[in-house]
Amino acid sequence: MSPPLVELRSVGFGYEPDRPVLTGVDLAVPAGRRCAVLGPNGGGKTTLFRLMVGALAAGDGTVLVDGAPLRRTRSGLLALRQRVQLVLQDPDDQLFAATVFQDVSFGPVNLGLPEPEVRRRCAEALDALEITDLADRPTHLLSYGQRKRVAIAGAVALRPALLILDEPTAGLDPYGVEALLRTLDGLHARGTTLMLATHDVDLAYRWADELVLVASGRVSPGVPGTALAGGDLLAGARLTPAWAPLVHRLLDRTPGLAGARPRSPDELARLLAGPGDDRPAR
Amino acid sequence: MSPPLVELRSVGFGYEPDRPVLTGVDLAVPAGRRCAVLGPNGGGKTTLFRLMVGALAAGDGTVLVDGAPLRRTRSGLLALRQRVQLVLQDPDDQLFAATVFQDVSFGPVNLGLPEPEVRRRCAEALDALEITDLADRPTHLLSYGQRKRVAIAGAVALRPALLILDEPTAGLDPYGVEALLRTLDGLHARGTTLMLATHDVDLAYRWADELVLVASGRVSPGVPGTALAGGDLLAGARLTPAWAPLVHRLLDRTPGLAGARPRSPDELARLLAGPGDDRPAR
Amino acid sequence: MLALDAAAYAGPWRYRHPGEKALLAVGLLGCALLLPAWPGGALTGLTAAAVLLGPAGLPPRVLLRAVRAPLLFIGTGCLPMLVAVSGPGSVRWAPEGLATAAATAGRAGAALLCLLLFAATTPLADVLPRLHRLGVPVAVTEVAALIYRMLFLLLDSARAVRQAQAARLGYRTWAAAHRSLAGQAGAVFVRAFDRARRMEEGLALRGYTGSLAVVTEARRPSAAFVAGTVLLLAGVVLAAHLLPTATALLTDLPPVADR
Amino acid sequence: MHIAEGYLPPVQAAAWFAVSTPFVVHGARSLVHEVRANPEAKLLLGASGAFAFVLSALKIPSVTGSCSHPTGVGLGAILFRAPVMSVLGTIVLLFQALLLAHGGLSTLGANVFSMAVVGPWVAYGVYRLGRRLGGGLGVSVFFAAALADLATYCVTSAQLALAFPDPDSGFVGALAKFGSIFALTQIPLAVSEGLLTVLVIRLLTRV
Repeated sequence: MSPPLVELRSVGFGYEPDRPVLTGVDLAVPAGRRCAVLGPNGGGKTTLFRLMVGALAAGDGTVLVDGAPLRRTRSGLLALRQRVQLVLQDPDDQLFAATVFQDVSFGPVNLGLPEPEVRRRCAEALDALEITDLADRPTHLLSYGQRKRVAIAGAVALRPALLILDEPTAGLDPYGVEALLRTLDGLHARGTTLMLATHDVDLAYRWADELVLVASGRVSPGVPGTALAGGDLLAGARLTPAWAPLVHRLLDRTPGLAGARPRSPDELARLLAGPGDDRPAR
Repeated sequence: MSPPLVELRSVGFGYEPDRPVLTGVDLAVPAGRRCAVLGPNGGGKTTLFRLMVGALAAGDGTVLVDGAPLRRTRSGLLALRQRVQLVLQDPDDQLFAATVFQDVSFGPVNLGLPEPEVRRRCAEALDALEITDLADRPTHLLSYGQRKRVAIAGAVALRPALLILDEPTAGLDPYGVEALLRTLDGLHARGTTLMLATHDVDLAYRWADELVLVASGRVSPGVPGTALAGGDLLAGARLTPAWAPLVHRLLDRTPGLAGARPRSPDELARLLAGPGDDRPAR
Repeated sequence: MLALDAAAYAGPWRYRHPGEKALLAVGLLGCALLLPAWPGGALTGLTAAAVLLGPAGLPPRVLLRAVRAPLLFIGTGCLPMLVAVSGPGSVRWAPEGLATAAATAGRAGAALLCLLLFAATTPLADVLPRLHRLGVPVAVTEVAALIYRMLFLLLDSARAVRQAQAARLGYRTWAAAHRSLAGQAGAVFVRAFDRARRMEEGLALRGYTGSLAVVTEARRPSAAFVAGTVLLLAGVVLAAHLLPTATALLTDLPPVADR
Repeated sequence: MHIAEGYLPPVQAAAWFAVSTPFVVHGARSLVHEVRANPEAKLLLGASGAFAFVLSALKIPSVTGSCSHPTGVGLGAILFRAPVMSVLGTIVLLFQALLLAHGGLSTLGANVFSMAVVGPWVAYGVYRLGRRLGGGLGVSVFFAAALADLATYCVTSAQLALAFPDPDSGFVGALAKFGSIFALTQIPLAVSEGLLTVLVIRLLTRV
C-alpha cells in the first residue's frame, strides 16, 4: 500500500513561543481523498494548511511527504511544492501577472520547463478550471469567481498530487458554489487529491468523503457524517449542525421515505415533489 | 399611516447608456421591517442599495424618502444619510481611522455635532454592536468579524432609521453569523429598520419578515417564504432552495411532527432529539 | 504585524498622554545628543533602557529584534573612521579615529534607545490626530493617518503575495526572484489604488466631503509623570556633569594624599 | 539605508533639517492645495504613501547574494510628482523611524534630504530628460530609478563624510571611504532597482 501523500505526526506549532496554535496533530491524507476541513475562524485551519505545504516549519513532530520526512531544504521544498499546492482564500493575493495566461504560467516557468511544455501545462490547467476563454484577459478585470478559478489554475499548472483550497467557496453565490464544486469533481476525476476548508457544514457533508474538524488547536480527523447532526464535537468547534443528516433522521420516521438520503435541498425538493412519490405513502 | 422610509417607483438604472442593470423597480421599505434581499452575484443588489442611499442617481423613476422625492443636493443627501445608511461588504472599504473610537466618531463629527454629543453617539453605537471593549483598539489589529462590527457601528452612530447591510454575514463562521444576527435583532428592537443582502437562502428564510429577490435586473418584493422551497423564481435567480420550507413540508408528512416549524438545524435537532418526543409518534 | 507598533498598543503606558511620553523620550534624546558620549550618553542610554524594560514594560525579545538593524548600520558606519586615506592607494590605520568612532557609536546607541522609548510606548493612533497642534497642516495629518491605516492592509497583501509566489517556486532562481518581486510590487500597487478607490466610495457613503476629522480618545496628562520626567532629565544632566568631576577627584586624590 | 538615530553630530543634524524644510514645506503646500481642489486626492495620496512604505520593506535580491530593500523613490517620483513625493517621503521616513526604528528623529532632516528630496528630483529629472532625448519608456525608467537609488546613497555618503572627515584628506577622503561602503556596494542594487522599476512600470502600463 502506498504511504499517505502528506502525513503529520504529533505536530505542534505556535507563532509565538508560549502560545501554541496547534498541538498534537495526527493527520494522514491518502491519495484519492476528498477531504473537508471544518472549523471556526481563527481555529487553526490555515495554519494546518501552511504546515502541510511547508510554508511553516512544525515546532514539534514530523511532517511526512510520500512517507519520507519533509526536508526543509531548497530541494526538499521544491519537491514538496510539486506534490502539494495551497490556494489561499483571497484570489487577489495570488494573482500578480498582467494576464490570466501569464499568471498561470508563473509556476511552470519557474520550474524551468521548456516553453512548449509550459504552454501545454497552462492549457491543461485552464481547461481543467474551464477558463480557457479567459486566457488573454487582464486579471484585474475579472469577476471574483473568475479570479478564484485563475488562482486555482495557477496551482493546478504545477500538477500537484494534493491540492489544498482554503475556503474556495467563500464569497461565491450558490450557483457559483455548485459550479466550482463540479469543476473540483473534474479535477478529482483526473486524479488530484483534494482538501478544502469550509464553514459550510452542509457543503462538507455532501461533498467530502473524509471530514476533519479543526478547533481550539486540536485536529480531529475521521469525523463521522452523523456527528454533523449536532452534539458536543460540533458545538465545541463553534459550528451549527448540518441540515442533511437531520433530514435523513427525519426521513426515516416519515412513512414511505425511510432510507432516502438527499444531500442538498434540491435533492430533497425533488424527493418531495414528483418522483419522491414513486414510493407512495400509503 | 406614515409613508415608507424609502420607496422606489419604476426606477431604472444602468452604468452604461444602453445596458440597464435594474429596470422598473418598485419597492417600498416601511418602518420596522426586517427585509432580506436575495440574489446572485452581479444581479444588481448592490446597485439597488446604492440607489436607495443616493450614492447613484436613478436613471428613470423616482426615489422617495419619507414620502418626499429625494433631492440630490448637498443638503438633500445630508438629510438622507441621517435617515438611511449603507454598510458595504468589505469593512476595509469604510474603516479609515487608526482606532475604533476615532473611526466611529467620524460620522457624528462630520455632522457638526458638539463633542459631548459625538461621544454619546459613539458610546451608544459601540454598545449596540457590543464592541465597547474594543473602543481603544487599533483598527489594523482587529479580526475580520470585529472590523465588520466596527463598520456597522460607524453607520449606527448616525442613528439611521433604515440600516442597509450588504452581505454582512459573508466571511463569518456560523457562530459569528449567529452572534451578528442577535446583535442586529437588538438594533431592530431599538427601532432600526433593517435590510440585508445575502446569498444564504436559509438565513433569509429564518431571519427576515420580508423577502426581496433581485436577479437579472428585476426586483421582486414580497416573495412568500414558500417560494424558497424551489421553483422557477428561485432558479431564475441562480439560487438553491432553502432547507427549512422543505423540511416543514416533510414534517407535515411525518407522524406526530406535523405543524412543527424549525427554522434552523439547531431547532430541528432539538425537535428530533428529546423534547420533540413530547408529541409521541404513535 | 510590526512588533514596535503592536508593543505600543499592548504596553502599560498605552493610555498615557503622548505628550508626556514625547517629553521623556525626546528629552532623553536631547541628552544623548548634547551631552558628551562618556559618561552622559552612556548614562542616558542606560536610563532609557531601564525605563523601557522596567516601567514601560517592553519585552526584551522585542527590544533585541528592534535594535539589530540600526546597530548593524552603526557598526558599518564606524569602520571608515578607523582608517585614513591620504591619496589613491595610500591607506593607513587611524587609531586616533577610535575616539570618534566610539563616541559616535555610543551617542547613536543611546539615541536609538531613546527613539525606541517613544516608538514602543506611543501608538501612532494617539500621535497623528494631535500633530496639527504642532503646526502640521490638517490635510497632511489626515493623509498620514490614511497612510498608517493602509500600510497594514498593503503589508498583509505583500506578505500573502510573497507566500503565494514562494509556493509556486517564485524564488527559485535569481531571475525568478526578480520577476516575482516585480509582480509583488505591481500587485501591491494595483491593490493600493483599488483600496483608495473603494475607500473613497465607502467614505462617500459615510458622508465624506473633504474632512476626515475625528474625535480623539481623551488622554489626561499626568502631573506626576511630567514632574518625574523633569526630575529624571535633571538627574541625568547633573550626573553627567558630576560624574567626571567625581571620578577626576577620586583618581586625583590618592596621588595627592601620597605626597 | 537610513542614517541611524543619533548618528550625526547635533549641529549637522539641525543643519539638514534647515536644508530639507523648504522642500517639505513646499511639498506640503502643494499637497494642501491639491487636496482642497480635489478631496478624493487624499485617499490616493494615502495609498501612494502606504505603497512607498511597503515597497521599501520588500526584500530585493542582489547579485552578491545578500538582500537589501528598494528605495522606491524612483518609482514614486515617476508616478507622482517630486514635490508631493517630498512630503509623502517625509511621512514615510517618520513612520519607518517610529514603526521599524529605521532612521531616526534627529536624523530625519538628513534622511529626508537624501531620500525624499534629492532622490525624487533626480528620478524625475532623469526620466524627463530621457524621454525628451527620445529614450524609450523602459530605458528612461531604468536610468531614472537606478540613478535615483544611487544618488540617494551618494548623498548619504556625502552627509556622513561631512560629519566625519578623514584625518588625512578631509571630506574627499571620507567621501571615498563612506562611498565605497554605502554607494559602491549599492551599484548592483541600483541596477536591480532599475530593472525592478521597469518591470513594475511595464506591468502597470499593460493593465
